[in-house]
Amino acid sequence: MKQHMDYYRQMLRIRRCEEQIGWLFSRGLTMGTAHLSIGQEASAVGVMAATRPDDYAVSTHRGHGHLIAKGADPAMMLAEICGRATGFCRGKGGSQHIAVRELNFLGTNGITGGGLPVATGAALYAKTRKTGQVVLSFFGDGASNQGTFHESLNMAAAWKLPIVYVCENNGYAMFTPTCDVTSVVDISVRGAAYGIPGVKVDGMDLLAVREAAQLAILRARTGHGPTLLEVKTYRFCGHSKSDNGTKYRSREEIAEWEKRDPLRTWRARLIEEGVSEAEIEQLEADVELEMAEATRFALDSPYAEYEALEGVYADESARRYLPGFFNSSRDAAMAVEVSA
Amino acid sequence: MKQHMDYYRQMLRIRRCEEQIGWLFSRGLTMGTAHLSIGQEASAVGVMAATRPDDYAVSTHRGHGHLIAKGADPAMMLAEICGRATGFCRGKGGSQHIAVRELNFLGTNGITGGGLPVATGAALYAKTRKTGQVVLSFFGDGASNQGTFHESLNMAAAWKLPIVYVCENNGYAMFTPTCDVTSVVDISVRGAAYGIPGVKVDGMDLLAVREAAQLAILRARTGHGPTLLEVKTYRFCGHSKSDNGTKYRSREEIAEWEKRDPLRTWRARLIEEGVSEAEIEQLEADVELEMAEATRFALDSPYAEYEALEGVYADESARRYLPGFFNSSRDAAMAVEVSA
Amino acid sequence: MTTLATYTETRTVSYRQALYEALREEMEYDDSVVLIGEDFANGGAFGVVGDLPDRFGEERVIRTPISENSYVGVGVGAAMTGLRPVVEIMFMDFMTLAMDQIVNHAAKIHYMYSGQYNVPLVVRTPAGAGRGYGASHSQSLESWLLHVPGIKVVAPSDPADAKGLLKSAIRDENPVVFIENKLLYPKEGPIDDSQPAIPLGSARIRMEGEDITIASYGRMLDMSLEAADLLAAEGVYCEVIDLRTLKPLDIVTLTSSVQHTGRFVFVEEGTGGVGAEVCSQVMERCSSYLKGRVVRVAARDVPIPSSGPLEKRVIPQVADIINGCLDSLRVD
Amino acid sequence: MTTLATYTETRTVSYRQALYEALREEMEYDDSVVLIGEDFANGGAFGVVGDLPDRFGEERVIRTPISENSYVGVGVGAAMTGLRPVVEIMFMDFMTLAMDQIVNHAAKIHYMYSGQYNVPLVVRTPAGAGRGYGASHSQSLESWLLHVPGIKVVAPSDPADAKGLLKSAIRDENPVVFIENKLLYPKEGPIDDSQPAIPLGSARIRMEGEDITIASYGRMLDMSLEAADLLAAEGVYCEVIDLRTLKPLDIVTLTSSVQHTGRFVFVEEGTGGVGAEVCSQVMERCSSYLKGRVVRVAARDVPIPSSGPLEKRVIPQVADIINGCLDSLRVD
Ligand SMILES: Cc1ncc(C[n+]2csc(CCOP(=O)(O)OP(=O)(O)O)c2C)c(N)n1
Ligand SMILES: Cc1ncc(C[n+]2csc(CCOP(=O)(O)OP(=O)(O)O)c2C)c(N)n1
Ligand SMILES: [Mg+2]
Ligand SMILES: [Mg+2]
Repeated sequence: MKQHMDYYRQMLRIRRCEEQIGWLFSRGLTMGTAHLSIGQEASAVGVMAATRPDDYAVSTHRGHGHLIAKGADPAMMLAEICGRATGFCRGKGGSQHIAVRELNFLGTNGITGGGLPVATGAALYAKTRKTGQVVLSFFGDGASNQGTFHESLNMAAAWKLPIVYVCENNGYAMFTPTCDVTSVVDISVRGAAYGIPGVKVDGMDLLAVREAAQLAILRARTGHGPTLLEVKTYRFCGHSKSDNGTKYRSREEIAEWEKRDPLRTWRARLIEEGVSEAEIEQLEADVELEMAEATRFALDSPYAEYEALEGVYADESARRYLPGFFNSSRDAAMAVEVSA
Repeated sequence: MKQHMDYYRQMLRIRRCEEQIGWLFSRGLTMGTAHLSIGQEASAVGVMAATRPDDYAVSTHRGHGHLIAKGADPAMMLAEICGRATGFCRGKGGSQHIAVRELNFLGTNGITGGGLPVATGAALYAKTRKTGQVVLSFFGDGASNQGTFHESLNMAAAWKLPIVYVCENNGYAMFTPTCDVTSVVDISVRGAAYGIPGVKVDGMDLLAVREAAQLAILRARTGHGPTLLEVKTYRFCGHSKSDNGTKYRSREEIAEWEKRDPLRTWRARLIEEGVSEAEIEQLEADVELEMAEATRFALDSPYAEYEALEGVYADESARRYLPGFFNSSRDAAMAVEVSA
Repeated sequence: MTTLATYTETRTVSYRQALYEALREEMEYDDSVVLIGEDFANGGAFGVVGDLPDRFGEERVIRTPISENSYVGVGVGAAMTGLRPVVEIMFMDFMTLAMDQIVNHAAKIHYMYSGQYNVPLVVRTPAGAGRGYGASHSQSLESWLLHVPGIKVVAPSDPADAKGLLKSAIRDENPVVFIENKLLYPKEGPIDDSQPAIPLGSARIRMEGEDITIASYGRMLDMSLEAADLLAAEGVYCEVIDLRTLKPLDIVTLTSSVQHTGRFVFVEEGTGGVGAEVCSQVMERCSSYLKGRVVRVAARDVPIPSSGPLEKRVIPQVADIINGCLDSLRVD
Repeated sequence: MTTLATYTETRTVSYRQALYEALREEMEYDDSVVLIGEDFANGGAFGVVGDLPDRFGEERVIRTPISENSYVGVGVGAAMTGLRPVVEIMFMDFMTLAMDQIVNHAAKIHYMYSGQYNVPLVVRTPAGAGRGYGASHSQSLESWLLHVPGIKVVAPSDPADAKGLLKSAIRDENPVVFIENKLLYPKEGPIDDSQPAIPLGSARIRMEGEDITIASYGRMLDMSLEAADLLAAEGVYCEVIDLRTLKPLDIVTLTSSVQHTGRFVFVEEGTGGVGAEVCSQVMERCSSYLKGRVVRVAARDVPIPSSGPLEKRVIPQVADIINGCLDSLRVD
């Protein structure tokens, strides 16, 4: 029960946080644009529910939900989106470029399909170093037409890497219905091209998502290689803040999906499971407050400014730079000395 | 029978011509390297036997067979490979960059996987302009791991383009066994990822290749879209002239495949079909002579030299350059005048 | 298909509208002109294609999946065989994905196949910062293209040039990368419909002056003019040249100006690579006329941050241009 | 694993062998160093990796499918999480396919994620013409990389530098593109095993002289030295500088030489983009010392033809360097 309440809290935190982003955007307080995942919360929360905290995640342009589900502080996320010095990347990143190192969150990513190779590389690390970690590589149906999808899945399958490719299929890539430019209806069938399981799951059903993710992660963690997990979902909002999402989708279609709003469904389920309305309302009030405070934190934070030109290159002093450079046996001896 | 003799002639022309290339290379008379297709002749000839002369072809780094099967003059091809002014591209191209416009041969291509998008574009042209042409896009098993494979097949399938993707699977990409870095054994299964037929055929059997190609081309020509045709074949030679092909393949494996040499098999078949040994020997002597003469032509030809810096940009005078530039209706009126 | 409105001789249109008109008119004029790109529904990401999808149908306005390298390659193949594709890359940053088809295919095919094929392809793409999109959506990568033999590069700074140059680019027999600037889309300006073609490769003197030659293009052109105005108020008169085409470069216009002024400042939104080439060419030809150092005003060599106050320190501002001009006046 | 042979103080090894030794020693020194690339069996396309696949096994020498963009991206992800990948792109021409992962990922990650991740990645790639491979296998595209904030670019011209710089590149915390030149692989030269590290970013004066400063790198360095020898016989003494690292540029060594000689010639195998940047920086800093025009000797702006006699007219030859030097001596 506590777990189920927690899932509700997580989904609600994503929803409310993104509503704050919408509000901030409409006031001109965000930097750049922002891509909300309203409607897709059960995917982020369901998948993350199946992971270990040290598992890696690589996200997309639509990554706020993944960030929050992985444990990122919404206040620092909002600060980042508003370009403030207290943001995860001190305002250098912006919505599409947020990483959180202590959560092993390797970044939202502005290049459609750009994250898949990076995620695959993290999985290569985990396998080579036998760390037991699994990588979650999120991407959209649109990204599944990018060459990187093909190249990455092929490598991960050939090398049996510990990774789950999570395709959040919301039916549209920007303004383009997936079916218009994609040769298959279910992205999951593409698993066959790599000899890996392709699994399709209802993305409005959190438990179904979690279960499918658990299986895929188990497979990955036990050395059986990647899975292509397709989560069928829908964004209730527009593609980005400059689109209201109604020019290329009918209101009926949107309404039809909204009936299956994962938050509403889950709330009803909690009531059925015996949680009191009061408890839920309390949780909702808590989340409301949290997000109001997160927004205030972001808006009260200063802008970074002078560090604009700093930090292009990593500081070399961090690395041991040894003399006697040419002969590695000598180097090795010195390395021992240094560390002794 | 005449047709069957002709297939033999074509395969033999490819084989003998490439042997000439090998000889020229060993004497330092070619430019750059060259990738021979010895062993793969039934693929080139079998596929081309199913085409119309005006169909387009796009080839790879291993394209001499495709060129000859499509009707290219071996003499001009050898001249090109030797960097002479009488070559198809006046020595500018070299083995990996040979196009023959009058044959609708859109080029051999030095970028693994680089030809697939170009071929797909030609198919877009054929479809848009309803020309009835089909495009043959050749590539190797190694290329099937490139992003362009995925992107191109997806587009062609979504747009139902008249194109056949011919994967010549010779079991190796350079020094790497296909199975080591490719997640599936049969490339043809990847058709499923695009909702198109994936067909596998024995590339040592010319008639089987022709038949499979015929079906795929029919499908393309009648508006049913692309096919992924996998031709299982083998190169008896090394990857390129700087490789003898035995360091990463066992001699037994090579010998096993050589037993199925398409030329030997086909010759035996002709005899079975009642062609006399004398007739065949005559044909063989003809081909021998043709290639000797082609080689002589190449070696007797001058090098291009002064045109090195010419021809970077297409000559603008070729295009109508109209005044009254801004208003297209005015332009259109003038265009009529001009053409009248 | 409805006919185009009859234009009065001079109209005021936006940069976006000018591009739209060029596309529309060329598509009406020549039915081998087709558009290829992502998300053309809804008017396209920056609204340039407007109603062209409805007007010309899906045979002429071809919506692609997100596959930049291959759909540029589709443009190449279609151009070789008989279409005149105008391919759109939604942000110039994504051109990184398509460099193989642009550089190893589009640019080389005419030469490498010894003139057998032309590649009349236009790749349109919006570049530039200023909207807080961050490092992957704000770059100006055109300097790379100057070192790619076989392509042409165009970057208009106002509506009239946008229209005239896009039409020329579409009619060109060679691959052209046509760079639009995101912040310029709403910019308005006069268009004279009786104006003749704007040939690729011709720069334009936008302001005359005798003290310093400033050359620029794209969004930085207006900022250069602004700087020139401010300097004029202080008695320093700049000649401001809009390159318009980056490749081929109109070096004649540049050198004759520099021979007159003796000083040269180049302003660009990228990290200095276009300036490096232009300044080198100027110095190779005008070394004896130069009275001071040649100056590049460019973005700092830093990825482009999202936050506005940070971005401002990376991308050139009017003050930087003025400083650059003062620098060029300095005697060592 | 057998230990390395005990070296005498100075040995003669090839450029290829030097690279091999750098890889091997770094792999022995630090087990997070891994190789990623195509066709490492058979010693690799140019024989550099030799027996490393057998020596270190497939966990450390990772053979990839032909998927340039994504396997470079795999290197990026592995570098972020804890490996130190050395990724090979078989020909620099194929870097066009991997520009997104190099430019939008490797180069930006440290800055854009505000220092949370380092990307200690090396991308090794052979560049250059001279073998008749034609337009898609002969390019020198390094000029693009000079305008990519966040990466370093190295291009050694002899075995000692190849070894010392590759080791430094592998130990660097930043992404480094390491450019080898195809024709240099068999080149022999002395290596002094007691030599200290060669830090990235330091040029080297290879010949002293007072009349002209010639700067170059890679294969053109030897040709520059040859030209300098021929000029010396005529009484013109050149100072020849090997850049070794193109980014960061050792501008101090360049400017102090130019302040001494007053003349500058830059020689490169590409179409002039590296020279554009270097010459611009030199002129920005030394305009008052320059006694003549600054000269770029570079490939003609033409795709590289396959045929030898054609290629020679496109790629700089010793005679072109001499002409460039004479040009720089000319007084306008
Ligand atoms: C390489 C690249 N091409 C295009 C874009 C522009 N773009 C941003 S998001 C998007 C649609 C992505 O669709 P999908 O992968 O389905 O994800 P969704 O937005 O539906 O979550 C596009 C085309 C981009 N950011 N990167
Ligand atoms: C983009 C690119 N990567 C690598 C190479 C080097 N290369 C040339 S051919 C080849 C192997 C291609 O294998 P496959 O597609 O199976 O064709 P095959 O050689 O077997 O005919 C490789 C790796 C290249 N030419 N282009
Ligand atoms: Mg989507
Ligand atoms: Mg093969």
